[in-house]
Amino acid sequence: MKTNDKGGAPRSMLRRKLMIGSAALALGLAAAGVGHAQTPPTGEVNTTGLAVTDDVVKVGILHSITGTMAISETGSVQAEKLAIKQINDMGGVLGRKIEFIQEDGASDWPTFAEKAKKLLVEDKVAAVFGCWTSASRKAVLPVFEQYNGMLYYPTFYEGLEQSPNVIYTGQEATQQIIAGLDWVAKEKGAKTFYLLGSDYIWPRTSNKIARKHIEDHLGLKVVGEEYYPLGHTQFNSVINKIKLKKPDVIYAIVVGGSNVAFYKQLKAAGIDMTKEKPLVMTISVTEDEIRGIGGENIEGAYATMKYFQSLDNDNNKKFVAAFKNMWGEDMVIGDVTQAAYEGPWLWKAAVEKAGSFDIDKIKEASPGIELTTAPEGYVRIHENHHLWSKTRVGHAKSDGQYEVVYETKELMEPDPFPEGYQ
Amino acid sequence: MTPPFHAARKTELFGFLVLAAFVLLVLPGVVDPFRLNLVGKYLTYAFVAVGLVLCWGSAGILSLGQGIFFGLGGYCMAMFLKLEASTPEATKIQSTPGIPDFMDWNQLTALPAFWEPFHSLAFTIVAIVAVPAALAFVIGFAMFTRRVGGVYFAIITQAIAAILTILIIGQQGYTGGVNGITDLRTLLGWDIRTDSAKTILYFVNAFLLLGVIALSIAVRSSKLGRILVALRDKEDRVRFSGYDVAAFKIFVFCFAAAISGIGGAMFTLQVGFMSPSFVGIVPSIEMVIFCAVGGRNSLIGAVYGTLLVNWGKTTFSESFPELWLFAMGGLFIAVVMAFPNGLAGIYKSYVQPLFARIVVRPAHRRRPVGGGKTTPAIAE
Amino acid sequence: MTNNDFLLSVEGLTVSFDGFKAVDDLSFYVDPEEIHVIIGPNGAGKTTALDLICGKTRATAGSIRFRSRELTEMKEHQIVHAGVGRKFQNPSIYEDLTVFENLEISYPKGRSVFGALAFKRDAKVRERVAEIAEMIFLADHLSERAEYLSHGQKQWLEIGMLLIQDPELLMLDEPVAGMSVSERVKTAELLHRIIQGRSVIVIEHDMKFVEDIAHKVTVLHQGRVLSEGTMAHVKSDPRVVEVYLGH
Amino acid sequence: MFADYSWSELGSIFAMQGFAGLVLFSVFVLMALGLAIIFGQMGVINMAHGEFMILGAYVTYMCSNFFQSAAPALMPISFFVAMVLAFFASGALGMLVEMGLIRFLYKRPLDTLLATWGLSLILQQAYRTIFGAREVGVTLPEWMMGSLPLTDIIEIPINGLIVMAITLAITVAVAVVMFRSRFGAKVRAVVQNRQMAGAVGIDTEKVDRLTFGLGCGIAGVAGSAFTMIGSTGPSSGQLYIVDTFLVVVFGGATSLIGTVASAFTISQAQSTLEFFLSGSMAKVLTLLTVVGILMLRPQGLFVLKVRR
Repeated sequence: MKTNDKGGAPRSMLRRKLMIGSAALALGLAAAGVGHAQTPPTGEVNTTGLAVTDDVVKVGILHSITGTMAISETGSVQAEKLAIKQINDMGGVLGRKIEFIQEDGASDWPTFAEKAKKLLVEDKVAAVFGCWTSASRKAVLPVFEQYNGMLYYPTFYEGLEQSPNVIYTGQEATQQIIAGLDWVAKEKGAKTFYLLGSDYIWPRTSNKIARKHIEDHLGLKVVGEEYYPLGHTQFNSVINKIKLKKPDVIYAIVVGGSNVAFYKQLKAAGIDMTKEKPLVMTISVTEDEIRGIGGENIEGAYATMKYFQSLDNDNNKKFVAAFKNMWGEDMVIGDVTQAAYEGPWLWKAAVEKAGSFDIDKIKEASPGIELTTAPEGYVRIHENHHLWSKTRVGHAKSDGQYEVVYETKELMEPDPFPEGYQ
Repeated sequence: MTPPFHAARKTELFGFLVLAAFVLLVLPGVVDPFRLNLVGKYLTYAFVAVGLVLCWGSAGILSLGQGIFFGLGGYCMAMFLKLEASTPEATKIQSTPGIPDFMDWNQLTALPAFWEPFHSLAFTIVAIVAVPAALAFVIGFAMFTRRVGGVYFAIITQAIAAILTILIIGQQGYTGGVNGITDLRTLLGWDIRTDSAKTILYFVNAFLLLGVIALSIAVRSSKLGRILVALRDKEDRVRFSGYDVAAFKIFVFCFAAAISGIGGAMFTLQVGFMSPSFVGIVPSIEMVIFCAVGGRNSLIGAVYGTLLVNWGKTTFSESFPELWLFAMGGLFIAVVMAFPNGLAGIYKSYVQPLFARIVVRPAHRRRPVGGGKTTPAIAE
Repeated sequence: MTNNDFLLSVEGLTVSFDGFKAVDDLSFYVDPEEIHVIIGPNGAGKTTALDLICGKTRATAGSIRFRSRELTEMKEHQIVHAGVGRKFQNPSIYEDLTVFENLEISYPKGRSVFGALAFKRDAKVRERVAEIAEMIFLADHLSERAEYLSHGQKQWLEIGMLLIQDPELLMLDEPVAGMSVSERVKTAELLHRIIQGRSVIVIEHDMKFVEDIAHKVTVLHQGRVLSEGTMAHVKSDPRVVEVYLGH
Repeated sequence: MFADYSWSELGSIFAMQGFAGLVLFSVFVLMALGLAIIFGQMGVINMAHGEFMILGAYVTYMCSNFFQSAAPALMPISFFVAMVLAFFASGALGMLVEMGLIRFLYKRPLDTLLATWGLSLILQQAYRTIFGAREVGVTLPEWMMGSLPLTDIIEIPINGLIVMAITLAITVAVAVVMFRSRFGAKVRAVVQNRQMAGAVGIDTEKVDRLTFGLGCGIAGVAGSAFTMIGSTGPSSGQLYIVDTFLVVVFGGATSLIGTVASAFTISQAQSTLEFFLSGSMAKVLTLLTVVGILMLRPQGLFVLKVRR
């Protein structure tokens, strides 16, 4: 790789530098119109020594293949590989096929940092699609900023962050939460809420936003708020407390293995979610998680996210079919998987808009990029590198799918540092 | 009447010099800066492995919670660095500027009292060693004076590691929670993220490690070292020779904890963050395997063991991530079943004799006379 | 006669394990410079009695006074410092260390943690080790690893490890077990030499050996004293004959 | 916090809470029993205990899939078939492990810790390779997932009742096997004096193997039972391991009664605290108390005084 980026550089360096400005401009126009019609020379689209040759561009995929997080991250890896394959089938990016280098974060944050650095420093990848937990993103963030890499991060998360080196393709907390709460208050007449979560930053921040919105904006009441350690498997006591408080809504942000325990025990304790007394609303259970929980155990719960597999539009139908075709008929697709799928496409669009693989140009080109072919419909990158997207409410059915019962009319604006919610 | 300890000491000294040359000259010479930084990270684990050689190899005390001490040392360093990074200017978008970002996210409005002293580097440096040692003292005092040892001690330390992890994760307003303390930038204004800084830190780390090993060699070749070995073999005999056995065990446990703390602090400096994933059960046991692969009785071997396993982990997981766990699991079993003395054992039984035959041909060769009876003492 | 005239006075000593009284209201006294042999059938409580004296087992009731100090309240290492040495039934030596190091560890200096760190192997230590090694017939084996010694040599080494501490009371649990005839003779000789200036409690089954060395014999049976006195006296006691010697 | 409620409501809640505590107690006993048998009788700590549990869970998963497709009519009893199979599967794997690994290490108990840890890594990855990285959803007979409504508020979870029943059955069975059967007598003989037991004609190796198999088999049953309340994934075993060790250590590790008593103490403390405090704080407080007591009494709560 190291030889490639220097290929043909020495003599024509000056001339190339002079040409770059105009070439980029021209290419940008071309890219918007005809896409991959032409293959610009490597020296022009790659001035910073990335792993780009005349026919190949290398990118990184960085997720946990092993360890506890492999459960969640597998879907993202599959989606990213699908997107890369589809892009390659269409002719690649600026005429170059995408090759990916996959690294295992092993559910261990320092390993994520180590592998991120390896991808950027040794492999000189043009972009990295990866990370899942906030902790892994926090661990790699300084690496991406120091070595100037591009990270496409797929998970819905707590916000409170905005890095020029990251495109957040999942929703930040306010996007995900507020519309759902408005809906449940208006449509279901909910008055009291019980907030519950696994004990770490995302559920806590999300519940903080939820509480502010419930109390300050909706004028309703939070009757309880609790956190359980990650991996906790015994929820009978909290279920008793919930029964005592009789909230209208249980707002649950439980994750991982705890999820399965929570919903199984909730059902066994006689809380029939289909009766909606209380109603269960979650932002942490995608179709992926339901496979572990069992559709019959969560039937009747509501989830607020930007994507459900059952979304009825052509983009999504194609995507679901392609995904199953590649990975198997029994695959299910959750919100994060779809967001991960958007990563390579958004990067491709940015590269083509910038007419270059250079990180700085991609950073600059990214805001405003639209994806009309996204399975969730339409997304656009905001100035703050998050996505404008719609928020939907899904109603869990016993077959493990959500039925979409509501979607916001407008795209929700991403607001990672929400005023009044801190 | 010179006891054969001299010969053993000579081998140890030789091994030490080779190791010093390896980490100070060879590695920086042949490895690119990126990989050197990785090696630097691995070498911080070697502090723990060296501590385990003293504890486990010498004294027979197996702690499955050494990650606690590594983590505590690392957190002390991280707290200092985080405070330095959290100037009011750098954090002015927070509702309470001047405190670390994660505190602000958790609605803390003032710096907790136990963070205050970590504004001072001097205090931090003392704490890096003292905090792990103090906790080790409490644990050791409770366990050893009541004669808890063996497997039981191992699982109690493990339970403590698990509890501490839950505590740190649960108290995220004070500790940074599961994310840990991240985004550390400078040490007294010196940017620790640059390549040159990383190279300097590598050498600081290497010198500290060599210093710790030298100190450990001194400890082991003192009478205390022999008492530890004696105590591993026949604890009662030592006790009834007039020694307060618990005090010796507490000492070596605290010593191992203190050097693990140094390793943790160096980790934080080189990697730029500290997270509770180091305090838990898994890393603690992995560190035992570094030590076991190197040879549980060999201080020098511990370093090679650490490097080998981590190098294996990195390369293996780059090409076959799925297979890595099989390899790691197999390594645990192999080291226990087939090579209980690890690399050092292999070196001693295969390489050293070969070496001796080729190089030290003349006088020194000692052939046992009269059967196996006078086999010279093997260096421990 | 007050208790203080004895080197060791054991009174009303009792220990029970889950209700089973291994030693039951045991009393006996050891004079200065006395070789006191305890005999009795298996399970009589002999080894337990030694365990109690050296602090390995804690008494349920009773007192053990050694030169007017109460041993039942002291820790094991303090009892050793007070001048009580104990050899175990199975030779208990450090197999991974050399004979020299075995003796050196027992040398009564550098017994605290930091004392041990600062301990220097000076000429005095070497001399003393050599002296003891000579006494226990191991002068030629100093640099050998202890695990390669014969069983009898291991027994001697352990005795040597006690002698180097120069205790006032030495307790030996079956010192000649597993020894050849010639080794037994040498050991008896060794015991006679080392009782100069100290008392010895010996547990032994070998009656020939007991007759050779004993000043006073205590016979234990089911945790209690059955008979006490000179060997001749004990031998003629009908109860002793019945439970122990008679078969 | 109780001012707004009527007496009957409070009574109901306390009854429910008492039941929750009992369920937690049963879960703890079930988790710890296998480990305690192996440790108490053989001095071996089996770090792969969680993975043996998950093997039981996967067996249940496969069994329920099989019944669903092959014999839907028999679905209501599938779970009990699965549980028996889980016992034998985990037990058989346990005996294999004993034969290939553990028996070489009886004199080195610390090394068994490391070897079984290695085994747990291998098993985890094996599950991942065979069943995929994602959690699997175990379909249980419909009747097991409901609840019995006693009053408006009191609803007794059926899976809780089943867990309690299984725990009771297993505990009684273990007690009978250990203290009433010939096999139990042999096990105890081997524990007390291995050489003597061998000399009087007990095949000590076989006893070891069966004991280890029994402990692992119980782990398998536990795993099978936990499909009712928890998740089944390659690393789910790790979720239980900390609690399991704490229960065993706190109980004094050598006596089965100690294990049961310790499970009771910890579960009641945790369940009560969880009710009055936030879940995370409750867990931390429970754990701190346990560690605090272990500091004062590191040998555990219940140890017999014996001559060592």
